[in-house]
Amino acid sequence: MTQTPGPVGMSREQMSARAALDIADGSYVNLGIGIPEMIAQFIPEGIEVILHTENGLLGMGPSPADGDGDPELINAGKRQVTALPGASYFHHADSFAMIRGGHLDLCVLGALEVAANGDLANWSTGGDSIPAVGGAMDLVSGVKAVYVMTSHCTRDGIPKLVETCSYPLTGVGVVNRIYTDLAVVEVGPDGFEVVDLTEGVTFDEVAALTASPIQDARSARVER
Amino acid sequence: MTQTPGPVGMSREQMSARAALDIADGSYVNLGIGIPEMIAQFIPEGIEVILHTENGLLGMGPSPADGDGDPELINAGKRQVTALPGASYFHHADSFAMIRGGHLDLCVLGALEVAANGDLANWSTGGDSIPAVGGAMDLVSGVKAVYVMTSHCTRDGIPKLVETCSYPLTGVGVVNRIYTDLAVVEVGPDGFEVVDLTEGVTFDEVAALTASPIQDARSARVER
Amino acid sequence: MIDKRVADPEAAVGGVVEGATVMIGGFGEAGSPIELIHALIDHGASGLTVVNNNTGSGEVGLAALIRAGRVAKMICSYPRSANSTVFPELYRSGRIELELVPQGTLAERIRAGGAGIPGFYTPTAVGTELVEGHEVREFDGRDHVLEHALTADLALIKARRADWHGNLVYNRTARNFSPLMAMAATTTVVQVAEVVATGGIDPEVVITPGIFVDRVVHVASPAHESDLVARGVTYP
Amino acid sequence: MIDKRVADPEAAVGGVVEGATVMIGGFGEAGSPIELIHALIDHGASGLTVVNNNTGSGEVGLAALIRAGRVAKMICSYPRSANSTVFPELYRSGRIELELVPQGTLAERIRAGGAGIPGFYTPTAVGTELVEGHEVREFDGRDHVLEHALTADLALIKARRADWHGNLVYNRTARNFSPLMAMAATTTVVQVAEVVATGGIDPEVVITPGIFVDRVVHVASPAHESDLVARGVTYP
Repeated sequence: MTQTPGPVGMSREQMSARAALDIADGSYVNLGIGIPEMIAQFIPEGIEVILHTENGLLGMGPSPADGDGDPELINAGKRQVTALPGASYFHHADSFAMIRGGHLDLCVLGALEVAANGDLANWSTGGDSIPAVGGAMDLVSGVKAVYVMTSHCTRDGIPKLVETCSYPLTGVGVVNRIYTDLAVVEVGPDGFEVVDLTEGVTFDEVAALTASPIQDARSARVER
Repeated sequence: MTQTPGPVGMSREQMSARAALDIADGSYVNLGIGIPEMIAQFIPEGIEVILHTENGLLGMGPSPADGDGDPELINAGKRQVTALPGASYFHHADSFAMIRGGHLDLCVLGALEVAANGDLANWSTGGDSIPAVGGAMDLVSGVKAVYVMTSHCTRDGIPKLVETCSYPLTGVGVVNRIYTDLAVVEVGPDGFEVVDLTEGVTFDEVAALTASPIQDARSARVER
Repeated sequence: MIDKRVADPEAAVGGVVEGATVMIGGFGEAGSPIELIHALIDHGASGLTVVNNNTGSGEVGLAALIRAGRVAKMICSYPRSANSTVFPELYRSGRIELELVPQGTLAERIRAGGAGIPGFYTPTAVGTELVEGHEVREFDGRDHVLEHALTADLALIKARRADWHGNLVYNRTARNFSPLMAMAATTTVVQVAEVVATGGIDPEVVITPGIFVDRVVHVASPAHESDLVARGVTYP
Repeated sequence: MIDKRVADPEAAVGGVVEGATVMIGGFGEAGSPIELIHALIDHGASGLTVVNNNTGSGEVGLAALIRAGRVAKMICSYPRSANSTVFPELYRSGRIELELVPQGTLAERIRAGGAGIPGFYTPTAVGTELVEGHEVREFDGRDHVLEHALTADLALIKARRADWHGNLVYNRTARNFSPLMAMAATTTVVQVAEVVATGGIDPEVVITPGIFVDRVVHVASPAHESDLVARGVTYP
């Protein structure tokens, strides 16, 4: 594959900080394993967000100081975490009752592909990899709002925002919004809509790197 | 209606004591509201039986001493009780998971009628009474063994052990054994079988007061 | 900062609308949120569908709500009471509807509503008149009936202690249906005898996590229904 | 007197038969009953169907059981591991079967098995290849799939503390699947770091009531899987 030179997008930290800006005070949120976890570090001062981890903890805090961890206090990515004041532990059926029952306000997940109708593929690249799904299908079917955080294209420059997913689906029509290194994209009734652009990136550049029609909907949005 | 003079049966206390003899050590048991509750007082020394009450307590103890009660520590009959060492509280879904999931060894319930195939009617006399079922249908469908404790006949001398129930059913083919004032009756594959008689009562007397064929199966039973 | 406390029961029940479905915690008087029910009576909403195991006692709490004519339909397992004629009289005269549900099925339907499970199969009540018309399906050679989830607009419950996040612990058998109803209602209101700062409840012993709770109101000395009934109190 | 204590892990796993279905608690290493799994390896039963969220790490615990060839089939949500090649190698060579289940559906199927609910409908995974062939049914205008209960012959779980009746409390996120598995298995065996006399656990904080527990074994200082893996330990 050839590397296509493209616009310079945000770093993972910048993407996380950008996504963190849109999380409402008092929200109950599940952050997916990997880059979405990073959002927790960028919640603005004065905003209280309660983090849920599907392995049985509400009120998840940051990683413990070295040597202070408990191998039985971990997050869904199996990394050691802490519990904040107001936390609670519960078993898996209760944890997924929160998810499936629509009690969580938001989850942010990674993606292999997102389609213009909101289909998400993020659990399997097919082929002979070992299939593993975890809680992703539960999250996308149950949480009130599903955001995706992902690079706009693969390392090989292939667009991840597509007309139809080619990888096995995680959920059908489930994604509400996508935070990429280049733009913030809503999944609207007519497909992708850019609602915010990374500084220095143009709408046309984003459109060129999106494998489905995309609208410029920035006018509908208050400038920040 | 006319009162038929009949054999002299056991008192409620005697019936309770008789039923208590057959409860295995270490059993988890639900005793129905009313007379079956009385069984708890007659569990023989050295036998530990854990009582379940469907409103959320395992390890139920006797009524509290006067003035020691808590109106929020009650049994299914809404009477104040106590909690023994080793007790646990839980919500209704967990309580009925114990029942429906087959975790209780035994329940003992009252009856309006029991049919020869094990059908039980104990929740409604039909007509214009206010219908109320409580947990009876859950208990008979889920508990491993369902015993009934009842007078052999109504106050008017009408047999309660019948060919087919005339009252609305609580459960179909659910009763395993019946403790009456006159006899202990198993519900076998071919219908009722007397396995024990109250002292001074004859098999023929019991058969005459049973509105369905009944076998004498006492020989199959070890004398006590 | 998350703080779900509201000033009083009146504020706690604000916003309930005509014809709403209201789940009310409690088994008999254990766990019955009397002060919240009385606030609901004062509020005035009618045409309610109420989910509770029973129909109240005397002329306070749930029985008073029914007596005030606010309840169009009860969903419960045991509408009889040794000391209340409120429900029976309305029922016999056809002025209140009853959906009678076996107690365990009622609990499981509420849990299902809170857990995003729209329907499930149960062996309970198969072959009885309570499940006439229900779909019957065989699993492992045994008949089961299909039951549907129950949800509500509002849940009124009572707990022993809450923190500002709405984490709850209960008192003994007053727990009963309340943790399930908290999950199944759009808005869950809890009255508690004690409010502690967030962090004041051990995360290992929380029974209802705050995510299921919307409003917390402090009722320091809740009435006991049996006391009120014994003293002949009626509400309002 | 009820006393469910047994002498050691060997006694605790006694009676498991060839081809049994075994639920094993834990999410990653949190709550993994390593000493019981090692006793199961020593016991020798094979052809097992194992239910666990994962497939273990390194060559201890669940990964060691799989590596020893005892597991015919895994039912789990996430069989990949950053530090184990045991499952992938057997899977790629067709020597172990995999039933991949979304994590929440897995939890709910186990709970259903314990609660006497043979089947339920869920929106999870609708339209994905994981539910191909499942019955689809619409509730409130949305598609749902039918899922079936999971039960087991044996559950091996780990808790923090037990009394002689088998009442259990857990440690933080080590709780995960264990309370559900305790309900769903014919025989439930728990290893605990601490055993107290009956009455030594507050009835309000019991997570798994003793009715769901058959055998309690004291393992005072359970190994941590990550420690064993870091030290390159293999079992046996």
